[in-house]
This record gives sequence, structure tokens and C-alpha cells, in this order.
Amino acid sequence: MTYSMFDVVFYGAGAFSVVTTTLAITRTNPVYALLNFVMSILGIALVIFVLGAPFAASLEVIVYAGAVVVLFLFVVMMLNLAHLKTDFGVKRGRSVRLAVPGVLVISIIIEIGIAFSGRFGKETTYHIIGPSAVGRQLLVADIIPIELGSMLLLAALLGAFHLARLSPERGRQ
Amino acid sequence: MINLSWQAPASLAIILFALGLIGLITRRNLIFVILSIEVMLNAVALLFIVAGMRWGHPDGQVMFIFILNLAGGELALGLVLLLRLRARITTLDGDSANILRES
Amino acid sequence: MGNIIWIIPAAPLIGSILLGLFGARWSNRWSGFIGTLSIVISALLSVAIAVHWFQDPPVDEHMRIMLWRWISLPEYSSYIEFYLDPVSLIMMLVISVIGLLIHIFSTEYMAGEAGYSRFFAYLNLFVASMLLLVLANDLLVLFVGWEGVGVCSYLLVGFWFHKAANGYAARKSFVVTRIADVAMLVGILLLSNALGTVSIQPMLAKAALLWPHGGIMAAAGAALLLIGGLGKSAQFPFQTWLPDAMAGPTPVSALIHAATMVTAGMYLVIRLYPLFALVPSVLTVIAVGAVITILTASLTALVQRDIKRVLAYSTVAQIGYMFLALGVGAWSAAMFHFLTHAVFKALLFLSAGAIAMRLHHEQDIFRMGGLRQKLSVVFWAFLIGSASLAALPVVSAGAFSKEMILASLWESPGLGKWLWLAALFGAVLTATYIFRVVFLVFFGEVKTEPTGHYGVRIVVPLVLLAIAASTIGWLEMPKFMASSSVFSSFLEPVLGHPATESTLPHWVTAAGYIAPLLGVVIGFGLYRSGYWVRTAGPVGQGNDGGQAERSMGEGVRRFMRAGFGFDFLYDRLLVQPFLWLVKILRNDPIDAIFMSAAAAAMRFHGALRRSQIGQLRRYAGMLALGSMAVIVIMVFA
Amino acid sequence: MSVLFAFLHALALLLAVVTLAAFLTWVERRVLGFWQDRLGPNRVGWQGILQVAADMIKIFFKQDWIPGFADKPTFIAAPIIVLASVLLAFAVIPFGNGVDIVGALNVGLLFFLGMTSLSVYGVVLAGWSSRSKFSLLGGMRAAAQMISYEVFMGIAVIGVVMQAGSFNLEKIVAAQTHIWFIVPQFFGFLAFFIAGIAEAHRLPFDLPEGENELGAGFHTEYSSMKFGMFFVGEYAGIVLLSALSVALYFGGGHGPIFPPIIWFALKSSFFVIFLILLRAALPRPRYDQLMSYGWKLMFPLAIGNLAVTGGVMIALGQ
Repeated sequence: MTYSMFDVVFYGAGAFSVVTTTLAITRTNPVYALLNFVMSILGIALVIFVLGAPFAASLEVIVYAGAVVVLFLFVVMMLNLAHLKTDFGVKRGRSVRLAVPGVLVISIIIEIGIAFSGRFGKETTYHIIGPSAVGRQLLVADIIPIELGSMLLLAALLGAFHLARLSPERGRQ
Repeated sequence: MINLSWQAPASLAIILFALGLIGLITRRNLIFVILSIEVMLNAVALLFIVAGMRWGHPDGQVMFIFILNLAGGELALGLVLLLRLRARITTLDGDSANILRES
Repeated sequence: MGNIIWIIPAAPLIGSILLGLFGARWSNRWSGFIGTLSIVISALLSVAIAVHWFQDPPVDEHMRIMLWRWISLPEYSSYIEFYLDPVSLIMMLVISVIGLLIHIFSTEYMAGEAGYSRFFAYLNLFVASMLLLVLANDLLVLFVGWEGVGVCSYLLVGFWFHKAANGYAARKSFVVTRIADVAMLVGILLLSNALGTVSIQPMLAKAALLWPHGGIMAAAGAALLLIGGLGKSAQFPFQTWLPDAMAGPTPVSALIHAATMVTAGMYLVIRLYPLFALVPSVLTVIAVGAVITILTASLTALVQRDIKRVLAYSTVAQIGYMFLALGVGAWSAAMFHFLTHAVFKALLFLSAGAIAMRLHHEQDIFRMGGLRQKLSVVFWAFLIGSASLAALPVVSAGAFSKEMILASLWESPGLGKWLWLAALFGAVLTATYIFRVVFLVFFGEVKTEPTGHYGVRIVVPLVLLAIAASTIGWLEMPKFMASSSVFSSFLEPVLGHPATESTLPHWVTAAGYIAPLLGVVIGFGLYRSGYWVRTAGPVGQGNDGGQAERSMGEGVRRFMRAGFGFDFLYDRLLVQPFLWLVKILRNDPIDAIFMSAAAAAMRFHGALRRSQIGQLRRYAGMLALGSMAVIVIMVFA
Repeated sequence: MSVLFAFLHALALLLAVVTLAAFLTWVERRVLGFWQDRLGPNRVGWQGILQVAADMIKIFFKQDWIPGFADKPTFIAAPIIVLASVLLAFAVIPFGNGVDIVGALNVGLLFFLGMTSLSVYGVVLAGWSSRSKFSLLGGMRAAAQMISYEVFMGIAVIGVVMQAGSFNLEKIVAAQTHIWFIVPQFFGFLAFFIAGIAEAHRLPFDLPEGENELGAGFHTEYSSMKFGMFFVGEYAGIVLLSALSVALYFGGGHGPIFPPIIWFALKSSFFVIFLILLRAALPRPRYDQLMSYGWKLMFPLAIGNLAVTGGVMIALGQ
């Protein structure tokens, strides 16, 4: 079995994103966690690119890394949590409390593994799906979901705006 | 050319999802809760890409776009709530944000 | 001429709407003017139609005018249609003319009362409804008018609604008559179902054609309609509402509860007499019930203190006479008695109102006295009215109509003689109780000093009615006097020729004339001996004999004073069980079943709520567990 | 072999861009001096051209001092991110004559947008890791400004993408054989260029640095070569913006007589000079003015441009 360059890139980027994600969820400093998350996103973007979805990969970088996480970082900086080292959330009965999510997660992985194994075949019809194909699917076949998505965003916008304005505490502080 | 089967990236997505779930369950800090949710969303998005690759259909990427949409909206609201919560309880410990309880 | 019939009920209706909408903003003078004007229009048109009728009777002796189709169903239609024949013409004349006089009286009587325009709005609406009732050619339309007058009666009895007792009286009159009306509605539906129409003339023709004499369907329909009529006319066993209805203003009592509305039951029976003629058993029931009504009401009237209650019971008794006539098939006698009764009872009520007006609304006859000189106009009016009510021979209208009823009773087969005897006894009682009032109120020493004076609007109606009360009886006189039969020949096309009088013995006629005189003599004798004053009973309604001696006679009197205990009986038989049922159902035993389900849900909710602890991570864990379960089910099941 | 060649090719281009950016520091000072009626650096070499070399020597040999209160790994990573993201973006620029790295990338324009959005991290992290108030304020300003302006930058270039039918920059250049997109996409170009200035935080939109308010903004605490990287990154950003404007709106290398690369260089130089002229000519707005300008004027303009473009294209049946 030979490995092509794509395989190498995939496994490298995949391992990279797994490692950075692990780091992201275990950091105590939110900024480091976010940086690791950005790394993970870049790794995933690479994976997506390798999987033949350059458009999605670009969006992953532009939207996720470039807007979503920047916003996140912005809020963290605004909260000025630089020195707020947060603990892991587990104090008493550490082993027991870690065991619960551990068991949960492992059983889910096993379940999904069983569910996936032996299904959907092994062969892959690999070809690159460029932006125009996606665009056609998106704007012709899925025009109603697009509208629903835009309404979702509008609702989120209004909700965020309202929640940010509504400030009963401001008078007291 | 490429001889990557779909199982490997799918497994990657599942691992990332599991990591996000662990983070969601174990972390107290609400920033990390939101972060974990984003990780999970991201993993699901990746899984859709994998499905799109498996069947060679753009629908996978379409779903990816919808998930981005959802993640954006979710994050905006989540962060605003985070700010409000911070103003109210002066900590970001999710466990102490249970003052809705009656007794 | 017939085309303008619709204006007659429409004018008071429009007047009522105008008063209802704008009356509150108008001055009292203007309200009274509008309210009276609308009736003037009706009355003038009625008189014009009547005059025209006499000069040139229409073909087939009736007029019919169809306004529009009301209900249109595949197999059933109902029309807003007016039907005028001699019977309804007389009703219409009485209603509009007496209504006009009472309106004129009211404009002065009600002066200074709060709600002046409201009063006239109600009164106009009443007249409109009543005219609709008598003119309707369709039982459904008639029923609309029927309920309309019921509503107006309720509104006017409770006119001074600030007092709880008035509200109670209004509710009582409303509820009692509604109970009867339900039966009537059932009867109408039954007829419409059985005959396919409730348009009166075709319906009667069909009934006579389809149903055998004494058939069960005819009996059921007639009985159900009769119950409605008994309720409206305050006959046994529905008579209890009318005395309480005297809580309303006196002109209302005169118009509604004496002259017009309470005779609606009689009118219904006459209007549908072919149907009733089919079932002699129902007629017998009418007659027997009427006798019971006459005797109980007359005896009750004998011991009342309140002048208006005396008149109310007398009304019940007089309508009983009409029903008695109906019960023996003397339709035109009933109509004639209706006519005379309407005149003299309106006169009596207006006189009573005029007395009360001058005596600070005093209605207790034992606190009056010696008003003969002080209120001479009213004295003469009341005296003429009383004579007419007592049926004093020759000088009064009532004598001729009552004589006609007595004659037809004597002639009727079966129970006829017994009915005659009871009616004769009732006539004695009538004369006794009304002259008791006359003597107590107008003779003896003055107990309450009258104040103020009468305006022209009081005097004119009284005078006109008094003249009518003494002369209207000459329309129909027995053969041995003048042999005038204008009235019955006028009604003949509708009601048929009255029974012949050839077989009537002279002593029967004489007894009919002597009985009232005997009653007057008894009344005077007991007045002179002071018996009336001694047995006056306690002040007020007289329902409890607190400090009076517990003798046997007093007990009987107390029983009579309370209207033979019908109120008590109904209270125990109907009201108390109902209240008891309500008390049981107050906490809704059926509902408890559902409430227990709700309570269980609440407890379950309380238990579930404990899991809502606000721990985000636990929620997430639960979510993950749930997802796991779903995957297990989807994948492995 | 080809891998090695490609690597050398990329390295050469990289060096060229970096050198060009360094050279621009001298050009800007000289040109500004000329416009502001003063001399500028003119002592080292002919017309002071060696001033670039002198600055480099100085910057390399200054003490590389990291403040004790700073967050060290991030502090070091920030300038690298800035420079790297800008330089990576050059990979998709089609200079003409085959002088590019992946100019034919099918999502080339998106790659550029992604890299510019990544460069935000450098600025934000620099501001945060310095742990000083001026720096933090500068970083946060940069974050908000760049997110805001990137939105309508992306929307503005979609007009070009619609007309060219591709995200591929080479195809976009090829589509301008007959008419430059500046003509049909004039408003798109306005929005794009203004957003580009804000993205590169050049004057007049240099609020993240804002010398008179924030010291030097996000790079207040930086010294030596780390500062140099920001410095070079900024000038590389100017070159990038100019090059992209040319590629998207001014026909790329199209032009008579000269080979495409010469035309590309000439057109880019024009924009570089124009950007320097802007610095000399325009005052700096207030921060809230900047934001409302972006969201309330440029954003609707870009959307309107997009709508009109789409409508006209449908009407013309393209």
C-alpha cells in the first residue's frame, strides 16, 4: 500500500487537529484554548481541502477562523480573563466524575463505530467538488433552506442586539 | 492519486466530536462550554463533508454551510449571554449560574 | 289601507331605538314627546284602519301584508307577515289607544324620575313588541313579539333596579314566564315539525284536515302552547309572578300587567281556537284551571293591604274569567271581556297611581281614607272602574261582558253548571274585595293628607277611560235590554256565531246581576262593622303574622294573604331542590376527576422539576445519554 | 525535482516581495517628504536608497527585548502570524508570465480572504500578549475593525466573481481581456479598496496603531526584528492590496507592448503610490466614525452593488 501526498497531508493534518483540539479543551487559559482551537480549525480546513471540498475549506478558514473565533477572542479579551485561570471543573471524587464522561464518550464512539462499520461500502467516488457545483446546489435546490438560514441569522442578530442592549444592572453598578 | 477511504476522515470527525463532548461535560467555565460546542459543531460539519465526499455530492458542503450559519448565530447569542452572565454573577462558572432554581 | 299596517308596530320601535340611542342626551320633555308621538302615530293609524274597516270591510274579512322572507330552508319557510282580522284589529286598537292614554299619563306621572327617557324607550319597545305579537301571521314571529314583551316586562318591573326587591320581582316574573315559554317553544317546534308550517292560517287548516278530533298530536300541541299562554297570562299554576311584578311603576302595571300583555295568553288561544277546538280535554283543563285561578286570586285579593296587589290579584282573576270563557268555547265572550277589562283595569291602575302620586307613594289602603272629597276626580274614576270590575248592572261595561261569560257557562254541557256556580261566587267575591278598597280608601276619616295637584295629562286619560268603562259595554247587550250585538257580529267572521241564548232561564240572568250587588252589600257591611280594619294584618306584605293573635281565622287569613302559599310551595318544590343541587354541584364532583388528573400532573411535574437543577454539564451528559439511546435504537433495533 | 523547483520558485518570490516591502519603507518616506515639502531620508547612498539596508542592519542588531509581563509564546508568535499570513496570500496572485505560485487555485480569491482574516490574529494576539492597556485597546480595535471590514470586502469582490464566473484569479484576469472590471464594478472596487485599506490598517484607517492616542497601538511593546516583522508585514500588505486591486479590477497584466508582468508591476506601483498619497492627504477618523462608516455606508453599498450586478446579469441573460 502506497501513500500519496494527500494521504500524508490528511493524516498529518488530522493528527494535528486532534492534538490541538485536545489542548484546546484542556487549557486553563481561554486565549490559549482559542488559539489551539484556531490551529485545529486550520488543520480541519486542510483535511477538508484534501477531501475534495476547497470551497468548504476556504469557508472554514474565512468564517470559522476569521470571524467566529476572532469574535470569541474579542469577547474573551473584553472580559479581560487573561489571569482568570479556571480549574478543570472537577474537585471532589475526581476519578468518579471523570469516569462518567469517559464511559459516555467511549460508548458513543463504539456505538458509532459499530453503526458505521460494514455500511456504506468502502469505495469512494473521489472528485473535487468546486464552488460552482456547491453554489448551484445551494442556490437552486436549497433556496428555501437558504432563506430559513438567513432568518436564523436575522433572529440571532436581533437577539444579540436586544440582549446586549437590555441592561437592568447598569443602573445599579 | 488518492486512495483515502471515507472511514478515516469519518473517524477523525468522531474523535473530534468525542473530544468536544468531553469538554462540554467536564469543563465548568462557560467559555470552554461554548468552545466545546463549537468543536462539536465543527466535527459534525466535517462529517458532512466526508459524506459529501463519499457520495461525490455537493449536498455535504451545503450542509457544511448551514452548520456554519448555525454556528455563527449560536456563537453570537452565546457570547452575549456570556457577557450578561458575567455582569450578573461575576464569574463564568456554569455551575453557579443556577439561580433560576426555586430552592 | 292594509299596506300601512307595518307602520303601526314600526313607529314605537323606531321611537324606542331613538330614545335608547339619544334619550340620555335629550331633555325629559323631548323624550316624553318622542315616546308619546310614536304611539300617537300607531293609535291614529289603528283608528283609521278600524274606521275604514267598518265602512268597507275587506274581502274575506282580513288583510295580509308580507314584508319579507325571514327563514328559508328547503322544506320550511318563515315570513315576516302581518295579518289583520277583526280579532287582531280589536287587540291592536286596545293596545294602541290604551297605550297612548297610558303614555300620556306617564309623561306626568314619571316626571322627575331618573331614567325618564329609559322608561319611555322600554314602554315604546313594549308597545312595538305587543303589536308585533298581535299582528303576526306566523307563530315564530309571534314568538318574537312574545319574548319581546317578556323582556320589556322584565326591564320595566325592574325599572327601579336600585332596590334589591324590585330586581328580585323582575327576575321572578322573567323566570316564571320563561319556564312557560320553553313549553311554548317546544309546542311551536312540534307544530312546525308535524305540519311543516307555523304560518297560522295554513297551519290551522292543515291541523283541522290532518288531525282527528281529540287526537294526541293536537292535544300535545295545544297543551304546550297553552302552558305558554298560562305563563304569560299569570294563570294557575303560574300566577305567582304577577303580584310581585307590581314593583314596577304604576303605568307599567296598568299597561303591561293589566291591559295588554297578560292577555296575550288568551289571545294565543283565540288565535289558534280551531286547534283547541279539536281537543275538548284541553278545554276542560283550561276551564278547571280558570276556576281555581278565579277563586284563589279573588280570596287572596280580599285580604291584601296593598292597593296594587289587590288590583293585581283581581287581574289574575279577571283573566281567569276570560280563560273560563275560552274553556267553554265562548270565544267572543272572552274577547269582549278582554276589551272591557282592558279599559276598566287600566282605569283602576291609573287611578291607583294617581292616588299614590298625591300620597307620597303610599299604597297601603289602611293608611288611606276619606279621599272622596280631596281627590274627587280620582274617586269618580276609581268608582266607575270598580263598578265595572264588580260588574254592577247596566252602569258598567264589565256587567255585560261578565254576563255573557256566565250565560255561556250555563249553556255549556258537562261541567257547565258547576263552572257557572263557581264563577258566580267569584263575582260576589270580586265585588266584595274591590268595594272593600273603595270604602277603605275614599270613606271614613283622612289618614294621609294628599299634597300637590293633578295636571291635565293625568286627568284626561282618567276621564276618557272612565267614560269608556261605563259605556263600552253597550256594544253588546243582552237581548232583553237593547239587543245590541255589534261586537259579536263584528267578530263573527272569525270566531263564529255565539251560542244562542234562547234557553237561558231568567233566574240565571238575574243571579248574574244580583251577585255583584250582594258583594257590594257584604263589603259595605263588613266595612261598617270594622271587620276589614280588625283583620288588616301586619304592615307590609303580610306574609308573617308576627304579633297577631294565633286564632284559626287569622291563620286562614295569613294563608290567603300569602296567595294560598303558592310561593312557599314553589320555593320548597322547585327552588330549594335546585339550590340544593347547586350546592352539591358547586364543587363540581365531575370536575374533581379532571382536577385530580391535573393534580397528578402537578405532582409529577414537581418530581420532574427536581431534575432541573441548573447544572449545565449534567444536562449535557443527559443529552449525550439520550443520543446514545437513540443511536442504539436506530442502529441495533 | 519539480518539488524542489517549486520550492525555489516560491522562495524567490517570497524574497522579492519582502525586499520590495522593505524598499517601500524608503519610498514612502521619500515620497511623503516630497509631498510634505521636506527632504526625507537622502543621506545613505544615492538619494538615500541605502537607507533600507541601514535600517535593516539597525533593526537586526537592536536588543530583542521581551517585556517581563508579556505572555511570551504568544508575544513571539504574533508578528510571525502577521507576516506569514500576508506573504501566504501572495501565493495566489497572478503576476503574469507564469510568475506565481498557485495562481490557478480554484478558490484563489477565497484563499486570499482567508489569509487576510488570519492576519487579524497576529494583531489581536500582539495586543493581548503585550499585557499593556494601549496594546490591548489597539488589538481590540483591530479585531472589530477587521471583522467588520472583511464582511463587505468579501461581498464587494463577489461582484467580480459573478462576472468572471470563478474564484480563480487567473480566470478573473483572463475575463478582463475586453474590459476591465473597474468599469462595471466601480462601486465594488470602491468598497473593496476601502476595505483593503482598513484590513491593512493603513492610514487613514490605522486606528489599531493610532500613534496620538495609543502610543503605537498593538505593537507598542515590540522592538527589534519582531517590530520589523510587523513593519514589513504592513508594507507587504500594501503591495498585496495593490496587486490584488490590479488583478481584480484593472485587468492584471493586460496591456499593450509590454509583457504582462511589466504592466502588472506598473499598475501595482500606481496603487502603492496612491496609498502613500492617501496617507499624506487624509486625516484619521474617530473610531465610532470608522465603524459606522463601514456598517452603515460601505456595507449597504457593497450589497447594493451585488444586487445591481446580479440584476443586470439576469437582464442581459449571461
